[in-house]
Amino acid sequence: MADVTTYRQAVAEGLAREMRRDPAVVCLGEDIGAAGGVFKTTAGLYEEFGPRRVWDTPISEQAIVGAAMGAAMTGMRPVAEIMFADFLACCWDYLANEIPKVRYMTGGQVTVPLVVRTANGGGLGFGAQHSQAAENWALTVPGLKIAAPATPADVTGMMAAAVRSDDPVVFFEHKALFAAKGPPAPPGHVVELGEAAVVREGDDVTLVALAATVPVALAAAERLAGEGIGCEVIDLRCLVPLDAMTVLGSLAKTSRLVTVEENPYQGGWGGTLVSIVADEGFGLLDAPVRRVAAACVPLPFADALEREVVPTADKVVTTVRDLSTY
Amino acid sequence: MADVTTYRQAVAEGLAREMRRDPAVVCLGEDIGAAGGVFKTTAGLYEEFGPRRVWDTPISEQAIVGAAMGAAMTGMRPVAEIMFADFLACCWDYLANEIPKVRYMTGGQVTVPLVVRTANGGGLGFGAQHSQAAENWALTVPGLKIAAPATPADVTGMMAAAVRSDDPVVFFEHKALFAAKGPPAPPGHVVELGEAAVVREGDDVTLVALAATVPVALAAAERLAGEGIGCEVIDLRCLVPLDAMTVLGSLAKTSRLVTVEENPYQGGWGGTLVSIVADEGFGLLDAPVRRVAAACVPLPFADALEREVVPTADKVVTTVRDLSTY
Amino acid sequence: MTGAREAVADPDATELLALYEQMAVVRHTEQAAHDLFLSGLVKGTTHLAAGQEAVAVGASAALREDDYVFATYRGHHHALARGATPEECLAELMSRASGLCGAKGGSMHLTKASAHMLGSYAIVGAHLPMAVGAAWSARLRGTGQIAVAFFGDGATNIGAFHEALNLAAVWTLPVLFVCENNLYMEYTPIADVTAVASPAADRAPAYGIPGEVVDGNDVVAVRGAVTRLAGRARAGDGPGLLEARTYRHFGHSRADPAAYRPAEEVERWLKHDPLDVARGRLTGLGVPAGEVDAADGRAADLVRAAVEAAKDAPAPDPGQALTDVWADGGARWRT
Amino acid sequence: MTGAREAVADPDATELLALYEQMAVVRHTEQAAHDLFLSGLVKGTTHLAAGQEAVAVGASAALREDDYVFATYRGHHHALARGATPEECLAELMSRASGLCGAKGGSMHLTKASAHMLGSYAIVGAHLPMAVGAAWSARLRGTGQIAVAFFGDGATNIGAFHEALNLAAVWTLPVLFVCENNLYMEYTPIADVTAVASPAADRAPAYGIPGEVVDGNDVVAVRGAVTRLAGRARAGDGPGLLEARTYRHFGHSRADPAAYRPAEEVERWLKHDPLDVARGRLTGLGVPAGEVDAADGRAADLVRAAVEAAKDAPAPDPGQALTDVWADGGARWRT
Ligand SMILES: Cc1ncc(C[n+]2csc(CCOP(=O)(O)OP(=O)(O)O)c2C)c(N)n1
Ligand SMILES: Cc1ncc(C[n+]2csc(CCOP(=O)(O)OP(=O)(O)O)c2C)c(N)n1
Ligand SMILES: [Mg+2]
Ligand SMILES: [Mg+2]
Repeated sequence: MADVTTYRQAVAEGLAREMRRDPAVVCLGEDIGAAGGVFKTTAGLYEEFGPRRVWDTPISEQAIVGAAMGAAMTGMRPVAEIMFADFLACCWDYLANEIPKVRYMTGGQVTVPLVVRTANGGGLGFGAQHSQAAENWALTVPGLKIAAPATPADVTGMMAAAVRSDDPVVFFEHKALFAAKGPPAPPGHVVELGEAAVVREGDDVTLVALAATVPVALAAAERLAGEGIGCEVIDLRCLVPLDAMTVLGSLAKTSRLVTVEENPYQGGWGGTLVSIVADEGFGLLDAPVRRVAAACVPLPFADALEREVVPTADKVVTTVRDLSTY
Repeated sequence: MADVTTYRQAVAEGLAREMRRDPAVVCLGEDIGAAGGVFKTTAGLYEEFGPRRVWDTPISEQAIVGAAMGAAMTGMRPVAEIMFADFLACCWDYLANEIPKVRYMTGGQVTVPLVVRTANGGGLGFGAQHSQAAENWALTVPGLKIAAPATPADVTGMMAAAVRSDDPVVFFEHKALFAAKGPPAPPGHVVELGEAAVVREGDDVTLVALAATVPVALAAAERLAGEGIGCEVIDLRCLVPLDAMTVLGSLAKTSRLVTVEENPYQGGWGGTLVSIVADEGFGLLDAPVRRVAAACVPLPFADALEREVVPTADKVVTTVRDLSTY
Repeated sequence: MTGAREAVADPDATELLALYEQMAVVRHTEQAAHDLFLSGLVKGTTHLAAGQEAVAVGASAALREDDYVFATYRGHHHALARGATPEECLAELMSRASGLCGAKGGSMHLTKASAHMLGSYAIVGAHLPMAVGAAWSARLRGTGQIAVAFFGDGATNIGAFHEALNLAAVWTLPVLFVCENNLYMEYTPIADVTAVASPAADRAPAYGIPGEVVDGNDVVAVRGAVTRLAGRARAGDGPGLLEARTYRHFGHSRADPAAYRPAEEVERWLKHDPLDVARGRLTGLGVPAGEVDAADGRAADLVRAAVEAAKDAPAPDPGQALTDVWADGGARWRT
Repeated sequence: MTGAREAVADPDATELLALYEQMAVVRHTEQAAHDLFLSGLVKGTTHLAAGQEAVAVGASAALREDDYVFATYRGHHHALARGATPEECLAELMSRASGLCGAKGGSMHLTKASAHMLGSYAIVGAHLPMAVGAAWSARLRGTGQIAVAFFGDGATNIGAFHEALNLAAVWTLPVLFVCENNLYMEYTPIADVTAVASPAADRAPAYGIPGEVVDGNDVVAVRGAVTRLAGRARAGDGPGLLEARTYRHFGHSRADPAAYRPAEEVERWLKHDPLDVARGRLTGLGVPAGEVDAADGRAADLVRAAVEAAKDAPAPDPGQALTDVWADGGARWRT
């Protein structure tokens, strides 16, 4: 096994491992077959598993996710690709009303073990309709598990957990991380959903990040360390299950919290997390809680504009510096 | 003018006033014409304004909202009805990706003055797919104004502001309030979007509510007053623009905050509000912030189950009582 | 575009009498649901299928027990036709713990997964892609099962219809689309909001799918058509579409008096009641009126007993509100 | 289902030469966009329309100036055909303040609202209902305008297509649906994922809409067909659908080498280049080759100058990131 891989390859590897393990796993989506997906995240699957396991679809997001649901209810473990997270809006009924509710509203009669994978987030200059961080949409809906890995090894390990989960999982792969490199997942690697990772320890401020904001938070932490401010960086890895205890545990040490979110401030996941902290962790806090989130605007095209809008290491540094003098 | 009207009638009245005032206002939706809408919230419009102003549509939520958008971009002021808020999921692309982004991504070239009206929330026993409080979905999307009135006069007054707004407005009418009575809006009544109302004054705890949770909060406040706890109740009325200053102003007095939300705790609007308070109002807080929100489950059918899941006056009373001893 | 119409043998008297009795059970259940709603024992809403019994019962008679069925909020007849009892259906409507879905679903979501009746969905059109997926799954697993989606005329105008039919055709899946064209989407005539005369059958060619129109009030005709299309699908010849013309006896939902329907139209359709049509055929087969009446009486008794049993059943334990979100049975979403 | 095909006069030599030049401007602009992308001056992605020029230019020639146009992420040709300059298009692609959308939009969202070109949309199919709405608005305001939605073959399989066509037909709206069938949805042949041979035209009957297929690489043929359908629509006879068969010269987007396309197919289509087809027609009309070359030269010069001007233009002011969300010009969402 190579000692370094990319996030992009880790997606395909994660899928391949599960497809080898379990013949019930099948993939469907637009251009995922011979073409290997527009982001090459399904590269090699068609060659290894053939057209009975890897299905090209029409541009029919409702049919893709709806069919995945029907298949999941009847013995398969489908993995549906929605090419860009923005397009989840085209099949939102399935994510909001059908998949997460059918088990509950039938009194537990049916199980929907499926994964909806999608390329999330900005940073590549794709403009307003192809760059959103939409993980917060999914957070509004009880009944969906929400995975958003930040490293190649986590991609493969969380994919294993997602495919094996008997619950529906929305799996956000971050576009800006596809080229990122890291150690590959060891054989049989499974990262259970709902366990945050403390990716840097520190005593002064807790930074909570997700997916592409993890490297942003780490870069900021590194710079702040030079100023004598110790940041603990937590990679949430999942929004549901939400590992609030790891955050509260860190706050017991640092007493200061900053979230680093790519989704817009309004309705962003940090709001939910902060509200838990402001309740259960109120006594731990020594300073205001800050959220470094995207501005409440659509994503602009030009880099010079996008930088203004999304969280950057600069903004995190400024926020933390300001907070540490509170 | 009658001295009492219903919330349901106030919707139709609000629409009729604007249609009389401005010939560019047209309505479209399923069964809104001669039938007057499934909730009778468009009763009388077809009779008064005829088929050129009130259009029955097929069951095509995307076409309804997409056509409203095209009409709004070209000189009309359409008011589209999406029968139940749950069905917003069927046209979510328009709410999430098209309507709120087109002005921005064209550099301000186009204006989209439309209203999407919808019946929101639970309490009528319609089950998991017809009972959600979905206002938090809209909050995840920058570029939408979000109105959710609690009284008949506010319905009419906020409808005037929504229809006159050059920005797109999602107008959540609460199903459980349709039969609620109150004084009608005076002639020419306009309630600007983004102004919260302090509907009860009090010194001990601030309760922030929206739409159907306003009467819940008021009922709880009344009971708590009997125990000597003074609640200030704020009706947010809008989520965007969000009147955070009124909430912070109240906290300057009470130092204690409880939100009362019908949407689920995860991803609910209270998270955004609490995160603002935990930042800008941190110094004001004397106690943890609590959110009385819906449980993170789909809405169950049976009353006995639904009560467990949604905010009730009992739950608010318990929460406030508990908090006031902190 | 119609597939080869091989002759399908009509049911014999015994089988037809059984179908009649099934339809009568649906009819009595719907009448009971209506009465219970008006008396306040059923809350929320109901969408009754009285008048449309022949579609569910006729189609069901043409299916294997392990074929999958997906229905709509107007789905009591499909749940019953696939083996749910009147008692478990009515208990669900009456918010009892013994309801089909433990009172978590309600009238719009009757489901009997153990009988492969995989649910009733209340977002128009949403279940069509699900049925496509179930058919895809059946093909992948090589089980020979087919999937059937029942839906209304109004559902033919929603995007999910289009996407489902195209995907089913492209993948040559064993799925049947059965439209119950009862002439109305809620209070609006379907003709006012649809560009073609037969909203489902006239669209089938756009997907290269064979489409047929059938008298949806004739249980024998429905059974025959579904038998043919199911045979094709099971043989690997791909999806089929059936548009069954029928009529609902009650309003769209709850207490809707359906005043928007011309009296003449109502009268014409009431004269073409599926139970009467079946009774006529039974008479033709020489079955004495008394035997048919007896079947009807058994159905009435069954439903009467079901109403009583449901009334006596307990309400759900409130704690059930926080179960069944996740496959582990619970609702925990955070640490 | 085809509407009455009254004869439409072909363009004379002068007009055709002008159409040729417009197409050449598109061609040179697309080549420039391609080169600028490869040299790193255009970021994100581009979806080039080289090869499809005749659809935009031919259709535009058949429209009134105040007719509405809605396009896709592959929309440079439509913006140019409706009056955007190469400079403002390329400046947008190059993230300059002088870009059509102030560099907030990018390649996929070219818009020139002042010329009634109401945008390029990057969610497949989303703009079809918008065009229906614009046509509805035109009818309500009694302006005699029509609306045109251009879209790809792949877009015919998405739900919004179905809903838009049905509503347009039911309301008899003055809207044209023009499908640019370039045989591929991204890297997948459209034939592999669509149930009928002509993905748009074969579906038109499902909505009672007249559907035609035209050689999309013949600007005269496109102009003629759109003239006819626009005339019908403007006269109140309702929507029309045109499927223009064409081919893209570049890959789907960015640096896609389009290796999935058979060499023989590519070759065949390159021999049927819309510029060559027009040149052939000009020759037939007696226009000397030198005049055509001169038109081409003017187009090349225009685009060359546009590239330089765009390169020299300033980047947008970062503060612009927080404008244009709301009609008041700002982005304030809370007190
Ligand atoms: C997406 C969506 N839009 C609207 C509704 C509201 N609605 C419920 S039933 C109905 C009419 C459906 O008509 P049809 O498909 O003919 O079925 P029928 O009720 O006649 O059985 C409508 C509009 C819905 N449930 N889902
Ligand atoms: C709803 C949606 N699904 C998928 C995509 C990704 N996508 C962009 S272009 C494209 C292919 C479109 O093909 P076609 O409609 O034929 O247009 P063409 O690119 O050939 O002009 C796809 C799948 C998208 N933009 N929107
Ligand atoms: Mg109907
Ligand atoms: Mg194409």
